[in-house]
Amino acid sequence: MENLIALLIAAPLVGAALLLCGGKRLDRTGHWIGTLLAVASFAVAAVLFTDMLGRATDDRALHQHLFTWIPVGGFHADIAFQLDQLSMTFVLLITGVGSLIHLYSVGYMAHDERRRRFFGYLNLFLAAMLLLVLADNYLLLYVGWEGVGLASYLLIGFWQHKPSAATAAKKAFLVNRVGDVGLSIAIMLLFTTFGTFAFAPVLDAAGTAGSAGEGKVTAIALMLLLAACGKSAQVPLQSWLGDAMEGPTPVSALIHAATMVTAGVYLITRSGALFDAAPAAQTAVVAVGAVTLLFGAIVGCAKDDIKKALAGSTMSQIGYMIMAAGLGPIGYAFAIMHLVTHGFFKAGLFLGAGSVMHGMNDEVDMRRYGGLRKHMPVTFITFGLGYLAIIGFPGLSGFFSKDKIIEAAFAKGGTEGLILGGAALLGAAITAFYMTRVMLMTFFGEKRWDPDEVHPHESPKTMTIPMIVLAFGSVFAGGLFSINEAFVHWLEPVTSLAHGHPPFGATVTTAATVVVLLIGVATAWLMYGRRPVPATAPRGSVLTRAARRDLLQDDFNHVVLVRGGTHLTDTLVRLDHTLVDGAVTGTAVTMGGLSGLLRRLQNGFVRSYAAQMVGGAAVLVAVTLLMRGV
Amino acid sequence: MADLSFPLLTCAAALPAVGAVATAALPAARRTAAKWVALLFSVATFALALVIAFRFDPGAKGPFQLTESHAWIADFGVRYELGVDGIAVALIALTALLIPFVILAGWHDADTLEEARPNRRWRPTQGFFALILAVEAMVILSFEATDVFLFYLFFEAMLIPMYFLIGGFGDGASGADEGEAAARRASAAVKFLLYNLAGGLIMLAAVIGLYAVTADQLGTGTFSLQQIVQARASGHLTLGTGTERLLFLGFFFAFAVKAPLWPLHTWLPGAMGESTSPVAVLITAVVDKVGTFAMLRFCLQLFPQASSWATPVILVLALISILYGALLAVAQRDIKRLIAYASISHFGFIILGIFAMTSQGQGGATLYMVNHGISTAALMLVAGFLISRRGSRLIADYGGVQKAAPLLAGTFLVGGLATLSLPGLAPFVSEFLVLVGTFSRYPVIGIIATVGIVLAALYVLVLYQRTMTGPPKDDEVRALPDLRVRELVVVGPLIALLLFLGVYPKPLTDLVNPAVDHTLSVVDKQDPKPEVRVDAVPGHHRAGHPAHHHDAEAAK
Amino acid sequence: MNPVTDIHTLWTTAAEAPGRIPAPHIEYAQLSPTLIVFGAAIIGVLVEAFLPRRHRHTVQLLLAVLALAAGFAAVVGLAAGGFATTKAHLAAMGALAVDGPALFLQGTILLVSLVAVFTFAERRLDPASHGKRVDSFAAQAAAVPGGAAEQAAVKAGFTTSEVFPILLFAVGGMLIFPAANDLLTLFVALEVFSLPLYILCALARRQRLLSQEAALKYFLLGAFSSAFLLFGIALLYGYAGTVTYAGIAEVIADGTKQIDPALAGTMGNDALLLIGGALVLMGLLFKVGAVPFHMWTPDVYQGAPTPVTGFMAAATKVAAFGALLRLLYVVLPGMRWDWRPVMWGVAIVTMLGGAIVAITQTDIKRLLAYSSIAHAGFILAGVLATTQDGISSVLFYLAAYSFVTLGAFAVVTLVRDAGGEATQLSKWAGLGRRSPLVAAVFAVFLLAFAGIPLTSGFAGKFAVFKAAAQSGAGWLVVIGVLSSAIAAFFYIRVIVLMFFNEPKADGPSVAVPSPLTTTAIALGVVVTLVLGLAPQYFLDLAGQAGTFVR
Amino acid sequence: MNPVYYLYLAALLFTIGAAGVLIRRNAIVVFMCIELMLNACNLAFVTFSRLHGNLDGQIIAFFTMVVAAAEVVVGLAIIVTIFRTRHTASVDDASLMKL
Repeated sequence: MENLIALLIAAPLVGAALLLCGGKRLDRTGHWIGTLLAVASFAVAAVLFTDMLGRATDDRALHQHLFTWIPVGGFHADIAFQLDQLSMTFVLLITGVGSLIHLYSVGYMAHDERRRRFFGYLNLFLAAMLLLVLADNYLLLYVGWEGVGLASYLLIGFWQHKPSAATAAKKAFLVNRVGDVGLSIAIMLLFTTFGTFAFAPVLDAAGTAGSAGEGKVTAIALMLLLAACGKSAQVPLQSWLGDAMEGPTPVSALIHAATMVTAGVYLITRSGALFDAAPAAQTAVVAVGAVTLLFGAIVGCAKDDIKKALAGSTMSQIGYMIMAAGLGPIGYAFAIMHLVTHGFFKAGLFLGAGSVMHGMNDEVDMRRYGGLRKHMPVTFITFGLGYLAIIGFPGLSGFFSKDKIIEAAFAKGGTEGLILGGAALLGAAITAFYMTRVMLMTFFGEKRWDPDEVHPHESPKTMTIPMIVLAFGSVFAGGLFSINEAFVHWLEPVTSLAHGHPPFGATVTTAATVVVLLIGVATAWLMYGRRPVPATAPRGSVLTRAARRDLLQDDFNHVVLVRGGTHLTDTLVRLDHTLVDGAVTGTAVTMGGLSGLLRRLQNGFVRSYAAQMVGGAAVLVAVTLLMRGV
Repeated sequence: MADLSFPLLTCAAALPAVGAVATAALPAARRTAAKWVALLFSVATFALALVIAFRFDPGAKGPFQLTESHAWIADFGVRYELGVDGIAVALIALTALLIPFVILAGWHDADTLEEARPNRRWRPTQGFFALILAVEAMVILSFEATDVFLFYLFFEAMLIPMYFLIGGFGDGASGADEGEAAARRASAAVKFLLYNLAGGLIMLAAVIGLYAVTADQLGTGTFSLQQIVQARASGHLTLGTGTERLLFLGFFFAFAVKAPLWPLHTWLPGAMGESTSPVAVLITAVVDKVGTFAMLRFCLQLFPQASSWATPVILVLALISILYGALLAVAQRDIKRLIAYASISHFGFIILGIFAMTSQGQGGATLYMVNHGISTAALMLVAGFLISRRGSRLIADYGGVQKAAPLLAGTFLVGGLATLSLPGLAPFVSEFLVLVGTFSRYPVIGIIATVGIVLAALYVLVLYQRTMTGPPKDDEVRALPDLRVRELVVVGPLIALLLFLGVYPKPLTDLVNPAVDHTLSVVDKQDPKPEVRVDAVPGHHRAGHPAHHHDAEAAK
Repeated sequence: MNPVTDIHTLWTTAAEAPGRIPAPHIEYAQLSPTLIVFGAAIIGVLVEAFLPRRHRHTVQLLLAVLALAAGFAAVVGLAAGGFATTKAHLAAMGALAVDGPALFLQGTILLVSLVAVFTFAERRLDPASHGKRVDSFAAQAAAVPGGAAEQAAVKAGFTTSEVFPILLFAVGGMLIFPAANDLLTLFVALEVFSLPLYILCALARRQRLLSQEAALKYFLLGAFSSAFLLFGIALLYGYAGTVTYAGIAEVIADGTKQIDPALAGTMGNDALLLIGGALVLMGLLFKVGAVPFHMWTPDVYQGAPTPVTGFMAAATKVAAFGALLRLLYVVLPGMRWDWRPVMWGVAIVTMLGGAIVAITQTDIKRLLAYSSIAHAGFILAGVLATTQDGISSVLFYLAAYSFVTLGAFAVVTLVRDAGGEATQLSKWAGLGRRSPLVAAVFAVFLLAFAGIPLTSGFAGKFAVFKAAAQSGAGWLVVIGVLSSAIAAFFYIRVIVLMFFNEPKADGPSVAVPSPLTTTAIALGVVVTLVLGLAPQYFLDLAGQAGTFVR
Repeated sequence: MNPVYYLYLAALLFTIGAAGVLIRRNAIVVFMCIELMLNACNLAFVTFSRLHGNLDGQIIAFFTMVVAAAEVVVGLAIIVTIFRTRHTASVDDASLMKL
């Protein structure tokens, strides 16, 4: 059975190879091949899943060793896969949502002459992402890690003729690279500390590392956190996600909402043992999570670009997950659960946004929307369900997962618990606010678009079907998972489980959640539902303006990194020319000058030659005598 | 210990030499014939290199195999001694592999001068390819030589053909008129030659010093690497600390110039920028490797103590090279100069790995030599194709090429990704090994070096964005033709190789590991041990035995 | 019996009552090389006197070639006869040494001169004037340049075929010079080969003003230096009471020699020795062209007819260094610690000075002159080794160097424009494009000068530096390699000029030489490559020839 | 009379000769100065020969004279040619080749 694991990755990889090297002859069929292989991968996943369910809880992990990759001295890396419950969850999410979005793209990219390549990239992404979650050691995970980075680079910049897209892609890759530095340093530390970087032995030893290892373990954990920040767009490395929306919407849905950006959560959960052994690192994790969930939410409120608004929300939701993961065993399971549900409804929301844009000639400014519910009912309904899910409307997926996280946060106990819980609640309120804002500005109110130019219409089946499926997921997933904690127990062998007890009972927190949610919705309705939305954005408060600019993060980057860097390199170039090279050319010049000087002695006059000879003879004699001291 | 079997190594070097003569002998009119002859010989050499690689047995005893040994200049204590270890085999294979592609890529580079000069005796085409083959012969010999003097001969002699290649043939893309371009080329060539000659002559002093020492202590002067190493091991030969350090510096200086190591690097950008891109590949992918190779084979093995004495300084210099090269690459306006500075940064990594004195470091460094050869070749050759189309090296003259020539852009991107050592491509393996190897002994340096990978991403992506993406710069760019068949034949295999070695580098590592272990044993260094005992030895839980309970326990 | 005392008896008895005069005992067979050459020279003079003009050139050429070849054969014969090693001894009553170094150097000189004769006889390069082939020597040296007499001479197709006997005389002197075993012979030999050279310098067909000026300078300075040499000899004689090397060495060895009390009061005898030694050294360093006694070299090399320059540059250096070696190793070993520091200094300034000044030269012949100075410095490094290795390395270097030099100057004669040879470097631009072969050959010579591996230049350089290093002169070696790095710069400059610069429209053309010059050049290339690739045989030769007879 | 005085004289003559070479312009005079130096050497030889009580020095003196004579022949030939060409015998005028 374990031999099927490789197949999971192989299918989309083959697809990528075919589509990218296939050439023009695949232009007509390419997208179907890509979709087919994605679905095939999902089928394999399903088979493996059923098999896994068939086995005893403690015997569910599978392991497949393909071949030895890099053996040098004590350094030994394998190409080997490990499929346990955690990986399985991800595999299902990735292949499932992935397949849906492939299907959606068939319609969405119908009119793009480079569609074949698009699907090639999508398949490439699937392969890399699966490698990431299936790897049995950190180095192989790193390969997938950078692989998804590459795929996202290619897909963000898919419309390369748009300079903005190319820039966004570059930015995404670079920021991710910063995170990758963290990952690679972490791997080096693992190697020097444990002599290996395969999950099993490392996580084994992590607990027993003892006081000697603790400092090291903390360092490792922090480096892993850095990596997670890069990939999952957490403060301070979040700046790329907003720009990443330059990519086609299916990409935003798949990579920048459902799967890739959650890799950081996976990494932390997977390395749970390390984090548990390094409390300091855990604190850092929760801090990052809390800050980001607020940061993202605030940004989300200010954006008029529907995709950027959703991007902000993604950031914030992942903040929740990271925070949960930082809480340790009481949070891992819920982090993953929120990750899955978020995968459903956020993907759904993005696809909905895409569908809207599809009908509005790729208009993204929500101030140009309004009253679209009549024109695209399916989109409206699916989007609406996703909306209810994300704000955590009781009974829908988001409610179950988010509520648990808030509980866990409070359960952390002490002031820390209060702060985290408070942040989580506040976040929930803001989420409700900005999502309602999006909803109202898009589907309600009077139309703010010119009927002569744009003719809003419902999208083709290939697009609506995935939306509907995802909508189902957003509605029921959470509920299903929570039936006597099925999901939590499913993950227990991997993440283990510790029940946290909030200072004031679970019901209280739930109630609080619902209340803040209503507050959020109400404010939004007061601001955008009652009065008409101005077609051009008002200047807004300082906070709003700052939020529109991602809270000035980019301005900071520009001033400090970009300009500073340019200055640095320019000076270096000058130095290289004047100083380093100058030193050499300098000697050459000096030689020339010296030569010119000495040449003067050769003045052509015999008598001066003779004089010099006499002088030479004198010196000769003198020195000889001196040597003897006569 | 000369085995009287067929002299493979000599033939491997003789073949291209003969090819060079044959090519040069062809009359001016038979230009195309010359090209084919050259190609033929280079391919044959590659075949021979493969034979060597297969005849070579990594597990065998003794540092060198396929050895040949004949008396040559007794008065100088020089013997014609050839032999290869894993490292040499790998690099010979690399050289022999790249030359055919270099020739193919430079198929038309030497034609242009023809029209300018209706002169029966002036045969630039023949000259161009003959010189390339001559370089190949000398490089291969210097990889094979186990006699210091013999090595030195070819180490120096290869400068001359290189010099003519750099100074004699331009890509006509400097934006200046031919006269001025020629002047620039000439000065670049002179700079190249003088730098390396100066380095070589310093080394000559050291070589002579080595002879004096051996002659003084062993009775008869010798240059045989093995003999000296054994003599030192057995205590028959003992260098005074001062002497050893001076000699080491003499050797290292030459190799550092060749490599090139900051601050001796300034000849490289000029040489690579002004010469045609195949020649640039020849410089950075083949010839410069001799420098780093020699550090491994001669500096470390002849002067172990001095090497460890100098290590800190060298590591810092290497570190500077890494960051400095990368930063300057970012600021370049000229595609080829950018790649040149990138190479400087990479050579920093190689030297870092060599002097980290760990099996990962040196193994990685060796792999790095090979992988960097392939990746730079891919990137530089594609860049050359691009430049030859537009007739300009300036980044600013491009933009949106991707729209006109997607294949070219794609291959260029792959080459770039290899240069920034993306996992899955060959360079990643070597770079990571170098970093780990360095980190395990010098953590701080390792961490700083890691920053280099971000800078690498920066200059590669900036280059790609400015040249390939965005709206097409102008009609000329819009009209750029995509890669031709010949060009695809050049790039395709290289990329395939990058992928293969990225996923399955084991053949290479198996080849290299024993040699590295031998070097380390000569230098008398062991890898540092991990602090925390892990009962589970890496890779022991292979073949699908369940790993879940590890995780379960770990999570408790 | 000891030859030294032999001489004494011969000369001192002369003061006594007239008795029978014992005839000096001379081993003619062992002196045959020299005798053959001198004999041929004298015959040559007679030929000039009695043979009709039209035959002279051919006859002289044949005569010279035969003589030199025969001389070489004789040398080989002697060497084969073991005179280089076992039977090495002093001939002609201690005046001349017949030993390894002597024979090796004589052989080299003879071969070099043989090749030089070819270039002397070259008559294809200059355009025929009045339908008569002309060589590079003046029609009538005595005639005023541009005067009526010269016109007439040219019209009549006069040629200075005297050059051949003159050359032979010079060669004879050079053969004696390194073999001379007492200071008197040394001095006489010096003059015997210098005077003909002075004349040869003045015989250029083109640019006679320069040629004559060169002759004048060479002559005046040469005479000046030989005066110093002679004074040095006088002082040494005063110190030792004899001029034979062996005698002086003996005296130096046991320094407690009782000298005339009359002298003892006035000056310490060592002062005589030291000053005398220094002056003699100076005389030889002048011939070698070592800084600071090198001033004549550039001017003379530039002014003299190029074939003569080649001959001088090659043969004179060989002879002079031979003499220098013998002097330092046979006479002055006892006072090594006195002359070594001085020679160190001389070697260093010579290496550096030659290399540095050459950088800014604009005339190819002057460039080669300075390069020859730099090389003199390198050879001195070998001389300083004061070991047998030192001797053999110097011998090898001389052999290698002389052929490269000859070849190089021979190539220079080929590159011509309206005004004769185009020695202006700027005119050589783009030569590689015009005639790749010639340029390539010249490049080979330049690379050999620069000491690039696989050329004879490298082998030689390595040999001398190795010897120096082994004798503990490490720093000299370092300076040596540094200055050869500097030197490399200007050799490469010429290569750049030839290959990478666009040819000038009015650039020079390369004349197609007769087989004579071609042979010379070809020989130069062959020797350069053979000594570069497989030097072992010749190193052995030099090694066997590495011991002086005392 | 102390024979050493002859040596002093010889040295003096030699110096005068050398100085003359450096000072005088006329080639002929310069040349004569060189002859003077040679003769100084001769004087030294003869003196030493006397001091050592053997004849070598005297014999050498004869050789020197012969050599000097030969030098005169060659030297004068050259000088005269130059004089006829340039109508001057100043050694300073013969300075076309320099640097």
